[in-house]
Amino acid sequence: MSNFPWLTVAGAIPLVGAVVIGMTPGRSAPGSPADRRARDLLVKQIALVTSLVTLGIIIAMAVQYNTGGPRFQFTQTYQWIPQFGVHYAVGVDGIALVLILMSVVLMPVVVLASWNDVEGGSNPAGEPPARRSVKSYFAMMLVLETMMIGVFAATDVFLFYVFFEAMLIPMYFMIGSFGVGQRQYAAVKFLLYSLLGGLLMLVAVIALYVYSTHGGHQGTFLFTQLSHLSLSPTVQKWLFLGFFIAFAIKAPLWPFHTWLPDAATAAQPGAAVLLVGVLDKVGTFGMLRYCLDLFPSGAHFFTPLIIVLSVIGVLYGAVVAIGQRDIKRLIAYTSVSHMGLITLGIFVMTSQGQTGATLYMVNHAFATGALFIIAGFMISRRRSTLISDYGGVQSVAPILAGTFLIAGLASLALPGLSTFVSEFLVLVGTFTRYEAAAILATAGIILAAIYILWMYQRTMTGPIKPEVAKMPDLKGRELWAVAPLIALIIVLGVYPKPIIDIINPAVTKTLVEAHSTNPVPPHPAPAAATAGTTSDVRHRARASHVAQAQAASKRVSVTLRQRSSA
Amino acid sequence: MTGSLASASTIAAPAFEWGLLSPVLLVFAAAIAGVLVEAFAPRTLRRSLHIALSLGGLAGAFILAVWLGATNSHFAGGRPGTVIAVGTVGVDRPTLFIQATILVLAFVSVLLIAESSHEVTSFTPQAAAVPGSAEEREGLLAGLSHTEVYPLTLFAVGGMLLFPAANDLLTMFIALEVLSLPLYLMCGLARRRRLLSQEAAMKYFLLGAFSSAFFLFGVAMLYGYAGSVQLAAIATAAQSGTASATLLYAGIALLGIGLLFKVGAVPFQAWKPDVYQGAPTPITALMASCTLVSAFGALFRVFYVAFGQLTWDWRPALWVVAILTMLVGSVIAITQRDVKRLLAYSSIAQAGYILTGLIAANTAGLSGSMFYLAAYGFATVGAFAIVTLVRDPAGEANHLSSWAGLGKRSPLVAGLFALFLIAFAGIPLTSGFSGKFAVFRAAIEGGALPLVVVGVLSSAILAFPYVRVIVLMFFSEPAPEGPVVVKPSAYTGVAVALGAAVTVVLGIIPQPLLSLANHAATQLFVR
Amino acid sequence: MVSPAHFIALSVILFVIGAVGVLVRRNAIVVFMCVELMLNAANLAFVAFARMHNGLDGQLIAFFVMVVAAAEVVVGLAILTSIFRARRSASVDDANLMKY
Amino acid sequence: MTGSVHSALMPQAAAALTTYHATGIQDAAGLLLAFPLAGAAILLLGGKRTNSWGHYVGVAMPLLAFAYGVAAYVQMLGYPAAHRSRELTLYQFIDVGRFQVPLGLQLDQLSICFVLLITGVGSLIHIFAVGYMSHDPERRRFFGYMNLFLAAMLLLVLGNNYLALYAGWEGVGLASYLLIGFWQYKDSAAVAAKKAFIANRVGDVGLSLGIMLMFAQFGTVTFQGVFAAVPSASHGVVTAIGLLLLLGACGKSAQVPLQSWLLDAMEGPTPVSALIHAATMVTAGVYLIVRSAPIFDLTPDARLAVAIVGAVTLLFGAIIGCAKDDIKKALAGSTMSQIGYMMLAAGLGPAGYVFAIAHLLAHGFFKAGLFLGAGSIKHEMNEEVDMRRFGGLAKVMPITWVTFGLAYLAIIGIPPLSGFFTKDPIIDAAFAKGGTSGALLGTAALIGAGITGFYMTRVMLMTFHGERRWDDTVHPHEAPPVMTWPMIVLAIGSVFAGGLLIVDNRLLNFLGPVTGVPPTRHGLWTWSGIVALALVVVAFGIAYALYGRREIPVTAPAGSPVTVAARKDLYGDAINEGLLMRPGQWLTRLSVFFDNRGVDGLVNSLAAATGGSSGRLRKLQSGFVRSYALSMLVGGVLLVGALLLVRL
Repeated sequence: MSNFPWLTVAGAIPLVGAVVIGMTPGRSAPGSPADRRARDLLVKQIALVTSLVTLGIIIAMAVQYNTGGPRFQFTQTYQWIPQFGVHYAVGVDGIALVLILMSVVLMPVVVLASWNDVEGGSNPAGEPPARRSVKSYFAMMLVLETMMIGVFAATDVFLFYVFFEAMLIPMYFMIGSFGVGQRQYAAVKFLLYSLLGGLLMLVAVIALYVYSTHGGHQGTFLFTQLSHLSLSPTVQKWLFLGFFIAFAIKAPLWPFHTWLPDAATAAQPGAAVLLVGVLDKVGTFGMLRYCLDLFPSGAHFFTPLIIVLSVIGVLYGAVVAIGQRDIKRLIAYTSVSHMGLITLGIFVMTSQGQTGATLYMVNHAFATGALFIIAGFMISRRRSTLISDYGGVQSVAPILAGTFLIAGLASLALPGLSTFVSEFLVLVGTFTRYEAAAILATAGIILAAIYILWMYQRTMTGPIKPEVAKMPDLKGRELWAVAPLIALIIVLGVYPKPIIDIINPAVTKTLVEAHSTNPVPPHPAPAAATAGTTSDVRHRARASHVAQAQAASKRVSVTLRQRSSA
Repeated sequence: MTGSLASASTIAAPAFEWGLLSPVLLVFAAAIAGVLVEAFAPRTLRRSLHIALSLGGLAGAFILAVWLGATNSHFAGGRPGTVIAVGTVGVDRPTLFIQATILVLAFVSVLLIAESSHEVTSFTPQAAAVPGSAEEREGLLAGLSHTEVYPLTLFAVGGMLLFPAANDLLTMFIALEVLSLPLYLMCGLARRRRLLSQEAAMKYFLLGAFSSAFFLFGVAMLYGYAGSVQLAAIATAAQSGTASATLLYAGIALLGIGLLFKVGAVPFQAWKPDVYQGAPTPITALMASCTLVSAFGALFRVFYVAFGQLTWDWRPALWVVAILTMLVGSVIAITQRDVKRLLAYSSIAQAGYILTGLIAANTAGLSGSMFYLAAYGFATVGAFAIVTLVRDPAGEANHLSSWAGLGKRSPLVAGLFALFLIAFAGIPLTSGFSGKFAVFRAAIEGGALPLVVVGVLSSAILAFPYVRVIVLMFFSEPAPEGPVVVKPSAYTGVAVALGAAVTVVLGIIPQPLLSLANHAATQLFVR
Repeated sequence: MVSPAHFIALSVILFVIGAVGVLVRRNAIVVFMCVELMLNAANLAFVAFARMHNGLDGQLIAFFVMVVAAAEVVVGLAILTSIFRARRSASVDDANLMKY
Repeated sequence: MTGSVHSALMPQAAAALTTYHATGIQDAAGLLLAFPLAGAAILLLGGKRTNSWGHYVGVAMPLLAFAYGVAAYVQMLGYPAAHRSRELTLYQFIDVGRFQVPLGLQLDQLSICFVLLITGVGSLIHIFAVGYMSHDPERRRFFGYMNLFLAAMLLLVLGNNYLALYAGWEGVGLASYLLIGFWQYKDSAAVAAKKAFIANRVGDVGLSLGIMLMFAQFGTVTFQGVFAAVPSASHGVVTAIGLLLLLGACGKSAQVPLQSWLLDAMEGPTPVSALIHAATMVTAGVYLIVRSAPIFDLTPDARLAVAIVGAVTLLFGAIIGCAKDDIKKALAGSTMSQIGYMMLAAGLGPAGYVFAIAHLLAHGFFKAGLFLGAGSIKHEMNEEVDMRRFGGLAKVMPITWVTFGLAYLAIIGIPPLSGFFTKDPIIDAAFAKGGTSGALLGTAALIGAGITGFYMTRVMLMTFHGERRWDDTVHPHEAPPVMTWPMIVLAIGSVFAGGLLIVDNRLLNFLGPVTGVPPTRHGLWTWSGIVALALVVVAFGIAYALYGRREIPVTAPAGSPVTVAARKDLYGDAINEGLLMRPGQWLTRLSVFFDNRGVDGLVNSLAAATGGSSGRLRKLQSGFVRSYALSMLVGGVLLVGALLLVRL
């Protein structure tokens, strides 16, 4: 492994891009409208190139990642605020790596998808947003990218917190300045809600530091050192809560979710993708990385509660999604449901659940991102977000409808598409420990079919509504924005192993840190039979099993209930 | 006196360490020189002389303070400093830090006061003229200005420097009056909205006098208890615990009233919104930054030095005060419509956060609070500086509704104001976050975790009014007859730039100042 | 026999009278005088305590306080006069333009 | 019930199941998936460019797959019976802790049956569709979807673990969704497609929970591993797995109570109905049960449930079939009913597995034949499907009449056609089960056979015989050869398949190693077979009396309550609507309301409360300096009091 500061460089590039954009002549500079358009185009091109370069660097880094290597790789540690034991410390484990990959993949897509949004391209009523500065929109987007990389790469709790909170500001302006509809209300709600959670976390962050100084140690925020801190169970509970509430709001977990539909509806599609695709994941990532690792006994204490909330979220989000009339709101509520599954997967404390949850974070970003983007393209044509204003789109714009359907099917976790693998892993991981939760959550897949297919039926199929009759199909830039996501959805659905192989070792280490082990099946299959087909000939006599069955039935039957309470 | 007496018994002249007091003395000297300038210099030269004298005096004092801290033998090799002037003044590390902070903030505030643009200047030409009278109009037309402001400011700053340094309560009382009396006057000197200004002066004066009566009575009680007004003597007496405890605790409480009044803690905060609103904005900036620093300095010294052994006795009461201060300040801020009142309530809540540092009762609390005060002081001066720039025909456009759409009219000014608000809200990468982090950390170390939880809840509440201002500035359409942002002279420009730069720098690389504060606080105050 | 406690009691009574006066009187000058009364109550206490402790500090402080009070009067009257000239009223209740 | 009692009663199970690595031709079994998948990819991604030649690709791929299937079958025949189960792993799909899922294929006797059926009948239907869809501008897309279906269906039957099976399972659901809604511009088609998918999803929940339970219990989801471990599990667990699998089967195979989607699924183009909703996909439930034989062998309770579901459905579908005037819906009812027979057979355990598969294969021929015939008619009759507007078509469409008629004779079980051979063993085995349940199940199967005779005769008579009732706007004549030839091939299959499979116990011997061997049957004629045949004859008589001799009104008569109920699918939709949809809508509305007013309302009212308290608190700032002084004094007194109190 080279000593090249991959993460720092990758994180700095978008920031540099933002600065470059900031130095281009602005709207107030003299020139004709054509000059202004040319300047805007330049800004967009800079943003696109910057995000692509970042993507390239992260990919170059990822191929060097050693799945069997140490937990954190590409690490760098420098003192930042020695007074508080704060370091500029970055590094990635498998979980962080895939989330960074996800973020940087989304970014060029979002830039492409947002190409005309500042000019009002996606606004329902057609009027441009209150603020039309192409410069500031794309600059904020790039600043956000820096923070996204930073928040996942930070291995210092303080640094993480800084990115966690600072991310709010660009997103706040992206919603409030460039959004549509009730953008002010949504932006303020988003900011205050997140800030409240963040501040509670701040208390816990500081307390964690204070505890790290006990026993005469030099206090530290370095994750690797904090995770070896021995805290009393009571302390763990409180600190866990401090972190968890912040993450639950961010994720969002039921019942802290109501900011999300408002924010996602008010944001431009591209911003909504970043919001739901990446920012939400910071919450679940935080749970996995910080809540479990730093406060294992706190996590175990609250696990039942969180499982209940997650399951409620899964079903509730889905049911409420079914009842929505607005496309973007509907998609936002599906995310509430999916994020419930992710938290469920994290807190069942099985390697299947957590690997599935991590994979789900990635897949959900792509699937929901594609949904938002394609819905945005559709909205930009018909100038309405109401489902009832559409109908028969498939007949006039088959590619738009087709990609929307694929994204929708990914959202309902159809096998062959990426989300299936993650959803099934979460559910199967849940089932091994909490059957009831798994059964209820699995019922959610029916609801998922209802909300996706009903929306598809009402918008895309049926007789062509006059207003959509002239709707052009996706082309050019739009296709380039959507195609990578669709391709990823399919490829990761068919062959998820490479990414699972990155995630799984990290999850295994997290599980160890969280003092959890996978439940052992009560009646494991003989080793030869479980190993798949790779081993040699296997033989089994049916008759002998009949005898075994007789013996088994005489034993005291171990019921499901007994096991789940054990 | 006769020579024979002198020869009979030599009275040792009291040792008076002029060197260690030089920053304070320089400021007072500059103030007196200012009075002379006011008296003798020709009118055309007066203003320039005053500005040179004030800025020079403050800068010189700052350099002296830094130089003292760096070179004086009382601080060399990690020594804490010393008590000087026959035990009346303590010059120690925290004091020097606080004094230096006050001097820098006062320097920036004087930049605001010195604003030369005719449009922006904040002071009435003739304080004695009746508002709306012909006399006043004449003064305005003649382009007069009240240059007495400069010596008054210097006197106030001198008092502020002495206040946290005072090692006995009498000195502290005198310093309190020296810093307060000029401020009372300056509050009434606003150029526009003079009735408000006069009302502010009267309220501040009456309530200030009222509170100093409490302070003084508290001093009397403590004197009765300890037989001395020296902080160290009181601490010694309290440790031995022989005298009447009633006197002691009544004394602590009464003294506390006077000090808490100055920092604006609930329930002694009522003056703050009215006075901040009515006073000329540069004076508000001076009060919101320097006075707050000074008052907290004194509060820390009294509670750490004199009552340091009694932590467990005064803590519960201060817990209540801190909680009330944080919550009342932030909750009332929500419904404010005037930007200066909003900043006043915000200042009340911020005082609450710093109180948690006091309650921590440890070195981290002191250093964190000192850092917080410096960080907050710069942001607040910057914010008030911007308030002076947003104007309509009637003067400053303080009503928030007229700030709507400012982000479109003047993105730079609105952006800077948003930066200060974000710093007040404590978002990371701004100085406000570093400061909050420092005091809350100390409070948790000091066992005040619940207080910190209240603190963050209050911060979350307080974020709302800030966010609303940002929403108004950036997300709303500008009002058609809205205010304009005037182009200031270099004075205000420098002040804003300094405020913004410090806010950002302390957010990203707080360590140097933190080290300094920590270094200053390691041994607390000398006794 | 008059013990220090009596003096202290008197000073507390005077202090309370002053404080109550601040609350109940409307005329700004009278309010200010009540504050002066509170300061003088403190002075009385200082002197009494000085006797009690057999020191001179308290008496010395009383002089300081008197000087400070005088300075306060100067500033206070200046402010009150200017207000009176503008409003033709010395009632503290009339000055409530700023509230809430 | 304890396992011991029943296992003692169990017929002789398969002696051994040994799995070997696939070699030779079989080692390339991935081609079975690759061919149709490639077809789908070319057609769907290629877009309009492939319009002109796309259907050739669409037909070539199933044919290639069929050819490969035959080759693999031939290779399998070369192995001794105990060595015919072959596996290969394409790649590791999921590898998380104990959850190791290869994308593995299993070529054994059971899956090869399905492979041949799917690719064989599938190829024929594809060929038919070239003609049938020739006027549709979206024919290319149609073939894309059909190829996609084949790929998914082949994955379903080839997967060597339950997760691969599940992937195929949902994949065919998707293809079914796409194809039912192929004419999506019709609201009815779009709604039917969605309904089919959702009803299937209910079943899928069962299947996926079953898989999870297997993993939780056995730590694996491969067939091998699960079957090896299942005997050690408790009876309750095994029954739970069985019932969950049954739920899955009910959804996919349109069994009561998840039957309602199948009739609406006839909105799809007729080749779709033939392939997916008659011959292959809907039989996947039967495949699942039979494939899971080692599980069901251990749980008589779950088996009984399977049999009951099958029996109820076979009557349910048959009754519906009697009342439908839409030829496709009548045939759909018949499909439900016939799959009911298969489920019933599968529910009988080793005594019935083979017969279930035999009936399934024979049904694949004759039902596909019937549907293609119906499609041919519909094609010629301007998309008319109401049999009351048919009549007398035998003269104008002779080939269709013959092929349809042969399939008709096969389905009602006239010897020596297929249905006779494959249906009777099921009825017989049901009675042989013994006890009350056996008698009831057998009786249901017998009655079902009779009703089958009635409704199929009704279809036959109303369509091909009697007066012509179509108007002059249509000019029906025989379909082009590209459509008739597949019908002819299927008709031949309808005639001979049953006999080929049953006589000499061919299928039984072939499948025995996988499914276990039922008790030996003696001779072809059993008393139940004779009774069934008699019932069919009686039913024919009644049908002839009602529809052959009388004028058939063009508008349907009111009919008896039973008829009305049957026309309304025995109120299946009404029940769903009353029990699920309306409460669901109500719940949805309530949840949305609760979310806006409750959860969000709480957040907003918390904010409002803070704002309100701010409004009240600021009133304390009255502007009067004396009140400020009062607050200071009160605060001061409290402070003094508090500090003094602390001391006390």
